[in-house]
Amino acid sequence: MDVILFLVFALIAVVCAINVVVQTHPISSALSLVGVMGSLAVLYLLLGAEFIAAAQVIVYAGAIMVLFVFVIMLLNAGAEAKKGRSFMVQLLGVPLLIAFLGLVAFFVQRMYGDEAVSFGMFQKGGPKEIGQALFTTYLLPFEVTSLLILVAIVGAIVLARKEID
Amino acid sequence: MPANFGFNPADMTRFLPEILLAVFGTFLMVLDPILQKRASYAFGHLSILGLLAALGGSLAAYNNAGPAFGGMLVIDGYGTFFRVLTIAVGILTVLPSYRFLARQEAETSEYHALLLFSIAGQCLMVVANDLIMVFIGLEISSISSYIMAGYLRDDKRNNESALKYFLLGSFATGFFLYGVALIYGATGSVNLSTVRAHVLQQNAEPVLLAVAAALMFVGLAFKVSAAPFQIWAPDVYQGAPTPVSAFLSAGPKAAAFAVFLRIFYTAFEPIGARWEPLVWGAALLSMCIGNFAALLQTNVKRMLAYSSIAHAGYVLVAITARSGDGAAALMFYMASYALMNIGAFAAVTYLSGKGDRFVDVEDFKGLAKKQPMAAALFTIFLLSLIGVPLTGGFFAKFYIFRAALESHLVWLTVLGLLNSAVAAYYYLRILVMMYMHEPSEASETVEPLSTGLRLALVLPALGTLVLGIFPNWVLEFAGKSAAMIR
Amino acid sequence: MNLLTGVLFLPLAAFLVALVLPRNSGAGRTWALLSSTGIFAASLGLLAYFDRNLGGEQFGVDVPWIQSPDIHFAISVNGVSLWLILLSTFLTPICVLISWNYIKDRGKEFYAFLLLLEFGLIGVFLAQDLFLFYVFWEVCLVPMYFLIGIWGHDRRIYAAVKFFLYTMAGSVLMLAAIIYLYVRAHTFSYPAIVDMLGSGRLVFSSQEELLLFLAFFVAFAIKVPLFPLHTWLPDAHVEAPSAGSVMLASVMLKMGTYSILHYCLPLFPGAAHSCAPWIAVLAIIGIIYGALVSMVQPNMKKLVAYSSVSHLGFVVLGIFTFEQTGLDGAVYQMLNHGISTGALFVLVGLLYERRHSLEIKDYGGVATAAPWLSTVFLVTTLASIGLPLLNNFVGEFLVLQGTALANFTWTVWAAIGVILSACYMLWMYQRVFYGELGDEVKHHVPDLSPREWAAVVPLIVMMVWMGVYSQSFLPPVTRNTAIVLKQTNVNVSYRVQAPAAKSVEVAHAR
Amino acid sequence: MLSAVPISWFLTLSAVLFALGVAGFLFRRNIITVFMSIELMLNAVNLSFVTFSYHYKSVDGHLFTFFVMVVAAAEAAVGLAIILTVFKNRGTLNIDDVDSMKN
Amino acid sequence: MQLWLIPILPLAGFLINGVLGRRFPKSLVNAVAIGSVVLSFLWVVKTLLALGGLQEPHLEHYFTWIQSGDLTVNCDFMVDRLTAVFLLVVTGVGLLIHIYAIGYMAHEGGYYRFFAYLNLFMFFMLVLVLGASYLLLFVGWEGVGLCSYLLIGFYFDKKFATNAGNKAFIVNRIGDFGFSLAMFLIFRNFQSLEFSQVFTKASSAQEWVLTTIGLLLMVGACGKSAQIPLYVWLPDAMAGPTPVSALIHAATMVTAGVYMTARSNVIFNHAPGAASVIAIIGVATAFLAATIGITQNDIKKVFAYSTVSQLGYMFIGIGSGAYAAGVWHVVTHAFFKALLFLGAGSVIHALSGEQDLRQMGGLRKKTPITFWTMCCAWVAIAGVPPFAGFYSKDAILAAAYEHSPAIYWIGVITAGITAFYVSRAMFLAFFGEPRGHHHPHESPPVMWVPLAILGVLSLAGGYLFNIPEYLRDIFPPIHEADNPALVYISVAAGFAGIGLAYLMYVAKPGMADSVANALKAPYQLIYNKYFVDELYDATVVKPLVGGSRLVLWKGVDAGLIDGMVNGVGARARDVGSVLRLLQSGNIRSYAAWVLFGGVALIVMMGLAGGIR
Repeated sequence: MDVILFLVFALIAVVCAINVVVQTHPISSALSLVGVMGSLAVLYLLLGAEFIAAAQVIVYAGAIMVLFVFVIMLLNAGAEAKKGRSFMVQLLGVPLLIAFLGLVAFFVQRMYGDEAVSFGMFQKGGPKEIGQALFTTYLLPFEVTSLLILVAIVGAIVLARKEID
Repeated sequence: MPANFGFNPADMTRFLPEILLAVFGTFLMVLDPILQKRASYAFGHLSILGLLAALGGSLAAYNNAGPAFGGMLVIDGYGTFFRVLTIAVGILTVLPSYRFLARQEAETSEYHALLLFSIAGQCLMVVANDLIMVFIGLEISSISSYIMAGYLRDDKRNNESALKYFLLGSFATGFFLYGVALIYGATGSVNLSTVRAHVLQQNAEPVLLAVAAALMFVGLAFKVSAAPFQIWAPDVYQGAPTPVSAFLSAGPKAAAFAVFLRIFYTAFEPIGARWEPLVWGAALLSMCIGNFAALLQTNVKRMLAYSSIAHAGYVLVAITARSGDGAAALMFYMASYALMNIGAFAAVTYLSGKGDRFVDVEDFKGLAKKQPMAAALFTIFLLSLIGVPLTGGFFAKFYIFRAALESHLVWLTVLGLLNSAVAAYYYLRILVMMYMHEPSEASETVEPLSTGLRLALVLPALGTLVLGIFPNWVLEFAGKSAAMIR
Repeated sequence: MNLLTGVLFLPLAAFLVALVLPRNSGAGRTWALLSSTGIFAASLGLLAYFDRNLGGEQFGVDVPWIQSPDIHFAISVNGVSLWLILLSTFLTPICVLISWNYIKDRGKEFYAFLLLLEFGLIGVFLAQDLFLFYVFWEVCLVPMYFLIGIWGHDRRIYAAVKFFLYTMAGSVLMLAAIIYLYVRAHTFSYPAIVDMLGSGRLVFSSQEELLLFLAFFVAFAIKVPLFPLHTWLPDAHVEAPSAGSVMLASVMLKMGTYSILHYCLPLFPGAAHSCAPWIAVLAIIGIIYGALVSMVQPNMKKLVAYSSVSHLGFVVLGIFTFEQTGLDGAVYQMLNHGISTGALFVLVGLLYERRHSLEIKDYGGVATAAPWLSTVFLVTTLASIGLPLLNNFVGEFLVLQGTALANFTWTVWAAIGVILSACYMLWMYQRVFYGELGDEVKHHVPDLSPREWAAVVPLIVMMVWMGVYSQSFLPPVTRNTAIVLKQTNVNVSYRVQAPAAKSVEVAHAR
Repeated sequence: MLSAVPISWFLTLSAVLFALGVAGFLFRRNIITVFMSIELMLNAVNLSFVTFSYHYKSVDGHLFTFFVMVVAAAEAAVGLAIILTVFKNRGTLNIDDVDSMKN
Repeated sequence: MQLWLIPILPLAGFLINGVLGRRFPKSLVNAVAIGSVVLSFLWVVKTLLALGGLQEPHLEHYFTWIQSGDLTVNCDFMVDRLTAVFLLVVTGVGLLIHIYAIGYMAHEGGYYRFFAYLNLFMFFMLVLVLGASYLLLFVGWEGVGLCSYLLIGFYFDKKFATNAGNKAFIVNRIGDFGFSLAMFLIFRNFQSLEFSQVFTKASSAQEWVLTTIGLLLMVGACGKSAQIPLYVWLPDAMAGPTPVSALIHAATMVTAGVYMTARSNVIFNHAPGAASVIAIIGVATAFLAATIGITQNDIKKVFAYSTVSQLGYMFIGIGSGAYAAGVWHVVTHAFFKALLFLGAGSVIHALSGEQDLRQMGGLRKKTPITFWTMCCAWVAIAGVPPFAGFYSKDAILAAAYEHSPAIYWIGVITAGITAFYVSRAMFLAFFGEPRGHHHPHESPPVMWVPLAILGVLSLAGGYLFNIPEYLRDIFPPIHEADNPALVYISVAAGFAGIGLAYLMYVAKPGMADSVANALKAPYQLIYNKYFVDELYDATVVKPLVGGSRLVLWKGVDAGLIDGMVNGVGARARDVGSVLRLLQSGNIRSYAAWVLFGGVALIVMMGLAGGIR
């Protein structure tokens, strides 16, 4: 059961991710990305991360991706033009990526070859545990993220507002 | 551990500089609608006030040194050194910005606020003892920097600079984060002390750790613009507003190096034999790429960007040394480098004029005739960048190569020193232009030094000379603090 | 704080004062003349209080400067450096005098740089701490770079940059070697290191010693300049203003030879001995080659520059004879070259000031138009070609005699240089001063003015004095070179007895 | 038939997604898509965090994921603003056109 | 005895005239210049009288000149009988020539300069003969070379004069090269340069060392005393004013080589090989120079080659071990050759500068005093007994016969040629009809009085001054066959030369040309001085200058060495230009680099040290 769930959503995630990469129109990419995020949320649940799964859907798929789509619409971005120019990138990129992937997968495989995940084995990923950690151990980063967000707000204003005069 | 967590007043003292910076930054923006445009210099004054306060704060924090927030932060000499350094960089960035912003008729409050936030992020990074804290600090610093690089939003080069910086920076951050994840996977913690303990006890998977180190190396090397991840720096420095380029080349870089060293000297120290050859190679590559590519540059900002790549290479030599002396050398180097580089950029700011028109090497022609004071100060920075004795740049190089030789890095030392001879060429070109040619349009039309710019040139020049003649003051502190990192 | 510190820091103080003088007034040159004369007087005091009967270092000052690494402000003066310091302080006022009217643009800066250069030069000769030595070594570079680059002739920038980079390239290797020495010896103190080497507390493997020696030697050889590292010199000389050429030829080149004597020999005796044949051959090639190339130069300054290559070849040759006579001769030759080549550059500068050309073909018949100038030039020429009773003769004689004691074949070859020096100098003299008087020369070349006399006479006096009564100068030199030789040879015998040194450090260099 | 999913599968999936993110950065020309590729990379890392959290039976990894989300949000805001200014100035979203500074 | 006064007086004269002379009236210049030499001469006389028999050398120490290691060079003056002879010749003949110059130079520019140089020359020459060590001798040696250079190039606006000056100096330098090497070897082997010590140690030294030293000394002597192969400068040196030719290039300086070799007799005595080489060089020079003398038309050139030839005689003497004879010839030669030159000067003066024999003729009546005084020299040089030349030449030839009959015979032939070319010059100048367009006039007394004195000395000098006897202690007489036939043969050769000249130039004036035409090739060869100058020019000077310019300077220095230096710079820039291509400006390619770096790092980190 877990295996099937995993396989199904992993497959969705991968297919959507590939779609992100191969689609030439940004809106298709954006929607595929939402798909990736959704399926990831399912996998999070599988790993017992209830809060994160929710946040994934709400913050990521909900807020951030909406922002993307909004900007795509705003800029009226069309399909990208086919221009060469990056032969080198492809030449270099594909083998490198394969190498990267192979390496990481190889190492991961060797490290965690035998441990298995089964649904419900880990149940401390609920809002309560998260909240407790946030306000004790992770109080500082949590507070500091406010600064981060403030910076983001200021930045967005600075860059995107119209001239007053 | 979480259960007995309580509010600890000492923690607040230790966190004081960041608080002050954030408060002043916010305050600036609150004041913006009240003060209106006519008082644009007031924001500069305020931000200097804030920086000075933060400077006091970091000293106060150092008086009360120790871990804070359950080991998230460690206030030690090392961290304080870099806190003070980044704050000083901030002050030296504000000074030339007065004139720069006025010239561009740009908004000042947000600029200064972003600067303060960015410095707050850097201060956080350098005292962080937890990778997640490092990550957040890094992001605060970086995101503010992205914005500042593109601050003049109607300027095409600013846009391009910001975009490149942002996209590539986020890209590299992705790698860094992946590294953090792998470390978490390998050790179950991202606290540097804990990680180190795990690694020392051989609990962690060495290969996974090595891959994690490699990935974090990517992220950090990117931030310090070390080869082969230096590639963004020339474009970004060239395109960003000149004071921002100055800031980027000093502040975030110093903070990133601080983190780099802290991570690799604490958490990854036990696997030093593995990463040392990599840093060795990166150091050499950075020096060579930076110096050789700079030989042909005509844009001063771009040239200084390449030079900053080369200097990153020298600093990596210090990391390669893997010794307390190496750490002290790095601290000293960053201090003198920050001073001389930011001074050099201030000189460029001075000459560049509205819209950064005059940033070509040729534009410096005859500056010494028209503005001997500015030229002389710029000369000090250039000589220091070359590494002529009695300047900070010389001692910095000297300490680094001494540390390297003590760790038997003979070839790296020889190649590094030869590189510094190559570097002399392009710095000399500017000197040639300033002193040995008739004035260009830029030097003919340049306005006299304003107070802010004057301070922005004189203070780092004094600092450079002091570091060159009495390096003891800084070096002793660096030596003591460096010995405590592990 | 003693007299020596005073002599060292007076030029720096004068430099700082010069910086704040008003621009575009005569204040700069007046101040430079006054202060440099004062400094010369102070250095004469040094001479007066120098105990000629004692060998070794005197007036030692040792103040800790930086704690870690342990760097000291350690200076002292010995029988060799004493004269070199006097040479620098002696020539600086002369340089001011010959620049008096010649430097019109940015005069204040010019004189300031001249004083800064003096400071650096004195420091190089005084430093007893390797780090301090390196500091001064590099400090000299900067003012000279500006002197050439700003006030030089047409290709001044090329020459200045070449000068800077060439020297820099050599000195970074020396820096590496200095740091390496520190890592091994844990001190920068030169006497301490020599002492450790002598007592066997510090032993280098022969490979190590060779590399260190070469690192030092290449830096010095570039400065000397030893063939084939000499090509910066003609460019720098030709393009530099007269005062720059004078300081460059007379004192700066001596930095190299003095350092070879003072550092390369006592610190790395074994390597010095094993390299000596190669270096001697290079020196001899330099002697002959410099002379031959000098002979065919169409430009007076270039001619004198190549002649310096030839002359300095004698100095290097003398040092690597490891004979008292050779070393003394080398030191004496350093001083001689300082005086006579300095004078040549002064005089060529005077000609240039008049006729605005350095090309030999633009002259001819000057002897008719300016008999005194010609006479003074002739005396200098004769000094330069080593005529007895003038200074160079004593030096050349001692060097060649020392060489003859070491290896007679070298002497035969080196002595050819003496023949050739007559060829190029007299040929130039003939073409410039003799022959029909052309209109250009007639109208533009007046005889010496009182100010110029004041610059030239001391030089002539020194040429004769040093040639006739060398005992005024040689005894302190001899005492010092004897010590150097002792250090060099003692170490060698030690090295022979010592068990084969462990091949350390370099082996695991990465 | 496996009864439980090996943890390495999750990690491998994370690596695959990360690689695809990198690929998107390399091969896409639209700046917005490139930016989305970065988001994909961050998501992949998040998966790793959560997986490791499961492995260690600790909540820490979740917190990291949480912070990464915040950072991603902040980056998105700023990044899109930057993209906006670029578009305003250049009228293009093609990443290859943004190369006025080089060499 | 204050020997130092002897050279110092002329030096003072030089300094006074040199520094202030330009403002002095001529009379004051004369007073200073002549006065200093007179005083010096008187001081020499007084000293010698005071020193008496001079059985032992008299040495005076003044100060240590150079001291370094084992090497000590003192400034010591020494007088022995050899020195005494030279002192008298130098100051005596020098004085006469100084006086003569008052008249000769009366109308020349640079009057004070001329006398200053002459005084300086006197100083150095006296140092040369007084010096008690090789190095001090070398000081004088180089110094007289300098004065020679200055005086040859006295007319410095004339290119040929300055060329000749340079040539003299440089050729001398080549000789000095040998001399200095000899000194270095002497010190290397004997640890001293003092004559007394060197000669003490030399007698016990190895022969090959002494031979080497001797040969090197001879190289020096060849330069200074104009012997093959370095004689080429002396004929050119005639570009200087005639008194200079007389004083420096005939009477004194050029005999310095003889002095030096005679002084080093101990060395040559123990190095017979070197001595033989000297004799051979001497005889070859004597013969070749004499043949060239036959064909020259410039009266001073004739005498110049004559000087070279006579110097060759002196070296025959030295090489044959007859040092005293050599020195004797120095003395007599000083008299008659100085006289010949001064006489020639008088002729030239009379003809307002004309030096070509073909433009002279018939001067016997116009300038009788000059003619008769020159006749004294004529008979002296031709070896007519009992005049000065006869004694010394005879002594040399006798010694040469002992050494090697071949040298004797060549010497005799040379004696004949000598008589011939001097007679030729005399006949051409003083006999026959005037050929030029000049209005000759006799010289003033200030010129002819010295001529007269020298004339007397030329006639009686050989008889009056029996040098070998005087120098007996220093140069023990060598065994020589008392063979009167040898004397007759050489005297006969002299008369034959005179006779032949009379035949060709007085009796049958056309004969000379027809002989020359008949022997065209050899005549041309000799007339052009065997093309030695051209040979040197083509084999040494041109290749050296051309090679230095094209190969060393343009090729090696500018091309190779500097090319490499600049090449390093250019390559660095090339590297830079390649590296900056990495910076394409394209974000995606930047990302590719980051990825590349990342993968490379992972590979290296992960795989370094192996996968455990």
